Amino acid sequence: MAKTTFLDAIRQAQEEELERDEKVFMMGEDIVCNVFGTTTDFAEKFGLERVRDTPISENGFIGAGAGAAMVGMRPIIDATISSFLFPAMDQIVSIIAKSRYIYGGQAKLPLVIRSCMFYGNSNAAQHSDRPYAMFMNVPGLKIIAPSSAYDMKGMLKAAIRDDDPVLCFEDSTCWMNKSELPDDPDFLIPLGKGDIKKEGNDISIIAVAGAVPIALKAAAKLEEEGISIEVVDPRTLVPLDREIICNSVRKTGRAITVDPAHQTCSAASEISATIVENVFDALKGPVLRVTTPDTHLPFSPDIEKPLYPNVDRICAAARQLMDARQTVSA
Amino acid sequence: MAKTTFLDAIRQAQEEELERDEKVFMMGEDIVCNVFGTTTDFAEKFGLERVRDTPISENGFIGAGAGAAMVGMRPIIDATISSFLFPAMDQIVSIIAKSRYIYGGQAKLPLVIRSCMFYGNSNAAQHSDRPYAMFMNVPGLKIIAPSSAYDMKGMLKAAIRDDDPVLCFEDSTCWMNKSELPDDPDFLIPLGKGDIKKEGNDISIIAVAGAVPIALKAAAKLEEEGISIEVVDPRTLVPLDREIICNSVRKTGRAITVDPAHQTCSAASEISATIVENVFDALKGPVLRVTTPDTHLPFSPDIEKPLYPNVDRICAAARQLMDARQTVSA
Amino acid sequence: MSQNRKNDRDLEKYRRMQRIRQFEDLAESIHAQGEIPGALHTYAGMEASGVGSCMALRDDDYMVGNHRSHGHPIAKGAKLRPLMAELLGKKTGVCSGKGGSMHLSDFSVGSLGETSIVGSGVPVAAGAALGAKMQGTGQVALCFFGDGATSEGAAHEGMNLAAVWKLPAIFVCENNLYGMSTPVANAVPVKDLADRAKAYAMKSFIVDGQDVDAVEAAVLEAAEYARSGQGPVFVETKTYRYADHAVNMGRDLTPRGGEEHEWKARDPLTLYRDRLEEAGVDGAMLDTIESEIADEVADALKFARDSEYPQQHEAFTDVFVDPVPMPAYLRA
Amino acid sequence: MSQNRKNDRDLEKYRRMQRIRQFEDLAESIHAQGEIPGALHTYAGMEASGVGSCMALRDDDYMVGNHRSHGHPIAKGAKLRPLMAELLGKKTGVCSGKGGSMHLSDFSVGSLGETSIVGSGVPVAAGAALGAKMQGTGQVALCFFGDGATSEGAAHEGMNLAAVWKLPAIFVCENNLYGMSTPVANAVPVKDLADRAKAYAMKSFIVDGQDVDAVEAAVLEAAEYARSGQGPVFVETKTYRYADHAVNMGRDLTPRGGEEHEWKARDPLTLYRDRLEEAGVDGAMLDTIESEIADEVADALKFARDSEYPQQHEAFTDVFVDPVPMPAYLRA
Ligand SMILES: Cc1ncc(C[n+]2csc(CCOP(=O)(O)OP(=O)(O)O)c2C)c(N)n1
Ligand SMILES: Cc1ncc(C[n+]2csc(CCOP(=O)(O)OP(=O)(O)O)c2C)c(N)n1
Ligand SMILES: [Mg+2]
Ligand SMILES: [Mg+2]
Repeated sequence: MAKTTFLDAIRQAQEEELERDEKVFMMGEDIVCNVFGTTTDFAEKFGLERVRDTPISENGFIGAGAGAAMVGMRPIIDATISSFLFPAMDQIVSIIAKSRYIYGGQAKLPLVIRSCMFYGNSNAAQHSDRPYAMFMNVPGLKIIAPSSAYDMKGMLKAAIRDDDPVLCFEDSTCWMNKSELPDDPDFLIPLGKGDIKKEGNDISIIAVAGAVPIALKAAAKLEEEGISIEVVDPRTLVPLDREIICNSVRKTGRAITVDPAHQTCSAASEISATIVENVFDALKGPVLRVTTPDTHLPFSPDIEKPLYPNVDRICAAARQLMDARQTVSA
Repeated sequence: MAKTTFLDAIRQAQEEELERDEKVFMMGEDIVCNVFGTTTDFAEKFGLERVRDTPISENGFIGAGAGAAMVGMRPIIDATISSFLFPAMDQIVSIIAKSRYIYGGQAKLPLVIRSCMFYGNSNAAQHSDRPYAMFMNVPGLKIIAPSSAYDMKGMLKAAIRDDDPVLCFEDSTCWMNKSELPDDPDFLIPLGKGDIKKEGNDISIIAVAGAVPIALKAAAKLEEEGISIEVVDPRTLVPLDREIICNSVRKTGRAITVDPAHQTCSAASEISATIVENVFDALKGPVLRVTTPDTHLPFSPDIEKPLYPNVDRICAAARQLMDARQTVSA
Repeated sequence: MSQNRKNDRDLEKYRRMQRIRQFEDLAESIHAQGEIPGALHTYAGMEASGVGSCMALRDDDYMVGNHRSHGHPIAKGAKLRPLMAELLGKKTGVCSGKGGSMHLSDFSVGSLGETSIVGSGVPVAAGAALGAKMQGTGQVALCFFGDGATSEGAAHEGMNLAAVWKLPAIFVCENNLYGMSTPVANAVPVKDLADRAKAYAMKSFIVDGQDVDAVEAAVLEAAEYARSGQGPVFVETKTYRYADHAVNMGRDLTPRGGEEHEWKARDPLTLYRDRLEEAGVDGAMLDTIESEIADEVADALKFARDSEYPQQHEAFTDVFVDPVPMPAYLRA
Repeated sequence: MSQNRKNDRDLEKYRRMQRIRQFEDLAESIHAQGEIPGALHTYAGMEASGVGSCMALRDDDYMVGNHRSHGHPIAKGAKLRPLMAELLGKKTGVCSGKGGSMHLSDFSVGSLGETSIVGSGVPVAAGAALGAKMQGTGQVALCFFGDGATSEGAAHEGMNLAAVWKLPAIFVCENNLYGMSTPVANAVPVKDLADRAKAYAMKSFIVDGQDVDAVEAAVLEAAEYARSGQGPVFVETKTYRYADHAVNMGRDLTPRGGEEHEWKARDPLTLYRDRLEEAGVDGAMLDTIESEIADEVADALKFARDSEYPQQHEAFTDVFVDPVPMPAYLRA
């Protein structure tokens, strides 16, 4: 079977769902021209009614997605780069996350907001955000952050069919990753289920989005050093599969959380807190975080790239955990 | 000395700084009419040039604060209720937090954005946000969340004099709390320094904003049961005084983080992650979180109020920590 | 329209305006006594704006409103019991007690939200209009918002989108001269709010918001225009709120300039009653309507009072379609 | 103005336009070779809009721009070395290598940011105008933004605020017919972007954006109006960008409709050179200017190439006034 890229998995998922259900439609800035390759020929195939270029007004068209969803449509909204979610924050938080609740269940908001995370390529601070943690603090939003083409396709299709609003964060560092994809037009990966990307016994590495492939590389390297790593990919951040994480740490007794986002109040922090709260007795050492430090992302390439989690940093953390003395300075 | 409320401490801090420095000015919706009592007679005293009612356009006037600050002014922006920061998210994150950095230090943004946190009084989900954790995930924003009138005054004055942007979150449950305040017009509490609100030996309770007074009540009750509690108030959330937190836990060996905000990716989670990462060896049990569960805030009073941290929940967590068996189910 | 049908329709307008006024008067008084928690923004004085607008709509047309949320659903035909129960935070409330005074949205009459973040309803209404257009239902979506809301970016973006896409939307700007304490002239640089529509080359009307017939006529024309695919319409209703921004706050935040007397002299209910009587409607019939409404409102309050409060676990439903787990400490 | 001073000024306009064009041509070519990281949005074709606007300003007037950030600071008089060094990510760059192509903001010429979030500069400019007004300096703040940006809420809110407060601001909307791939007619419901100003009762001008004198005259009048306290002004410059939205992307995203030839036939540099020569300026003098600029640009590139890259610890300065700590793993 041919392998498909993460980017093409997005395209396929959308195309199949647009074909399956006429209530599904897409809108976003410059989607007709297919900037990143996730809407190839969509305008031709589905027409400009269902593939809509919007004015540059994220709060407006993302909010319009809510209204359309409330009257029976199933919008897929392409917000381009996740930094552009900030202008739309109010509609996402106050309307999309809360409408079903404040109206006591009268509203249903089946919509997907896609955005990619650009970082590591000199996009500078205003285009290098990975803001999923901010949305994790808001109830009412499902959040997915797949790391492989396989997960991407199955989860995006599930998200489009889900009756709740789903934010889909697409890590651009995964765009070219390839998987074999099943042919089944109903290939779905249920939201809320994590995945063990690699089994192991000594340390659980819980990695998020673009950190997963890096964690897998680190695991291979550590394996050579005789350290057996289990790599857990939550895949969905809300609802978070705390059970798969806790079960893994119960087994290994050691945990590292890896997240390409800024450290403070990150998904990595949440996972660490979950572990220490729930499986403390199993812990043989601290839960370490490998994240991006709390500085902005500079343009200049040589000082940008080292800021993100990488194989060396993960390996260093793993070795530290396997050592006898296990404290880190504050 | 007469005691002053938290609300009046805000007023005093602003009034003194408006008097001291003519570059300081205020803007916000309906501040002239002094809705909550933090701007009493300001329009008369300082004139409508320096006390400006704005159109209802948070992104616009908060962004204008950035522009005014860049040209030498020192705005205090009253955003009323913290839920109204969402429409202004883009100016706060993309402009205010990042401008100094992306321009390589050419810009300086001395401004304060105040907002109060309304919750616990049937304000319903769209007016019950406590979103500081979202902003903690964004580098470039200092964040304060004082819990007493004393801290409020000293920290707000320090924030107004600070050359970086500061978000000031004012917990409405603290509004009527009173302290004796020093007369000194230069009474300042440095940002970034936590405070031990009560010393103790068995458990460190690290509490945020409105959770501090509740933690102190719980501590008093637990003391009667023979459990000695140390209450740590970080006061500033960015930069977070990780040292005072870790030192306290090094001493007590047990920790509870208490935060009135939603649990996932909360300040409480960050503090827990910090503890387990840095002082694991000292820990005698899990780090427990007492927070608001990840649901929206309902209007109906009887089902809203129990959602917030309270004395009973803190006491239960403390007793659990002092027990022999210390695991919690996931 | 036959005289009979016109009569029925006119009486219905009067009935709905009365329903709003009496509902608001009662709500204000029980709020003062602490029976309604939270803030209460009443619609008294603005009845003609809401009722005129909604009477011009089809039953299945959509409507989005704002924090001043009681009048809109009543104008659109909502039953009072679930609305009053909502104000009291009861399980039988239209939002199951989760929304309260700022969110009296009744989806059964086509309401898609009364949202308390100023300006935030506008994109939602544009989206509902888009959904109607794509599904070819012929419905329109009407959005109520205030003068103050026009300064919000959300309002701008929503109206711009509707104009670019020629969506069947009607934007009813209820200009009641103030946003909270702020006179419209201090917050808005244009004389007429309808001037905002020029930024979108959008058709607009300015209408006497105290005159329910005038509002109805304007919105009827707007609805026809929008429904026929020509694009959205902006309707400014010049009106006035009688009470403070929110009631029972201890002091009136609104710095009235003496204009309140003029406006009260043109009370929409009185104006309309006079017009009906002049047109030959029997005053006794109108009295009957008023007392029927009084009964309805009293019945709604009784229903609300007799209803149960929601249970703790209900705080965990409707976050998503499936309930989220309730923590153990609340199960006790 | 004496003929000499007018001459100097005219030559300076030509010089700045040449500086932009040659800077952009060079930047595009070294970007193609991979010497500039990230995306590059060039200003070629739009020189008259930037230069005409900035030449109408005082040196100490403020300016805010957008992602298409190279032309604005050059138009305002910035030196080329720090700009080119910034494109290469060097420590000597105007933003110390932290901003890059979308942020060539030179505060020494009054620039207060070139921000890459569409529309986000408008509130900042309003705020700078407010600061100038409150400090009584007589400065104005000019904001450049595109046709596409006018759909953003931020632009609406910033302009509304400036209008309500009568701030000394000039909003220059550079209408280059497209926002990325989207023709203006698909994104904006008005024919002229200047119609947006009507929502704020704001004075507005529409000007030929290829004619540097016309732009200068309009902005001069706008600046005088704004400076005198009468309020902000909206200036639409009708112009055109030659290259794709961002250069060297492998394919042109912009679905040109054949209009590019017409626009290139009215190239702002050629138009102006012709006008100067017609007015008697010696062609040889203009040639000299062009070759001086070529040297300047080459010198800037040499400077940039010879400069050092920032060091890792510099990624941790300028988050706040005081540096934030650099983690141990980066210290190696
Ligand atoms: C985004 C936002 N900002 C501020 C508020 C606080 N607020 C509630 S109503 C109101 C005034 C609204 O004025 P207008 O739109 O004219 O409606 P009116 O109350 O006059 O009917 C304000 C400022 C809010 N709810 N949301
Ligand atoms: C908030 C936001 N949305 C989208 C983008 C992506 N984007 C960058 S430039 C651009 C087009 C801008 O068009 P216009 O304002 O006309 O300026 P031009 O590029 O034509 O000079 C878009 C959509 C962005 N940077 N910021
Ligand atoms: Mg109003
Ligand atoms: Mg453009």
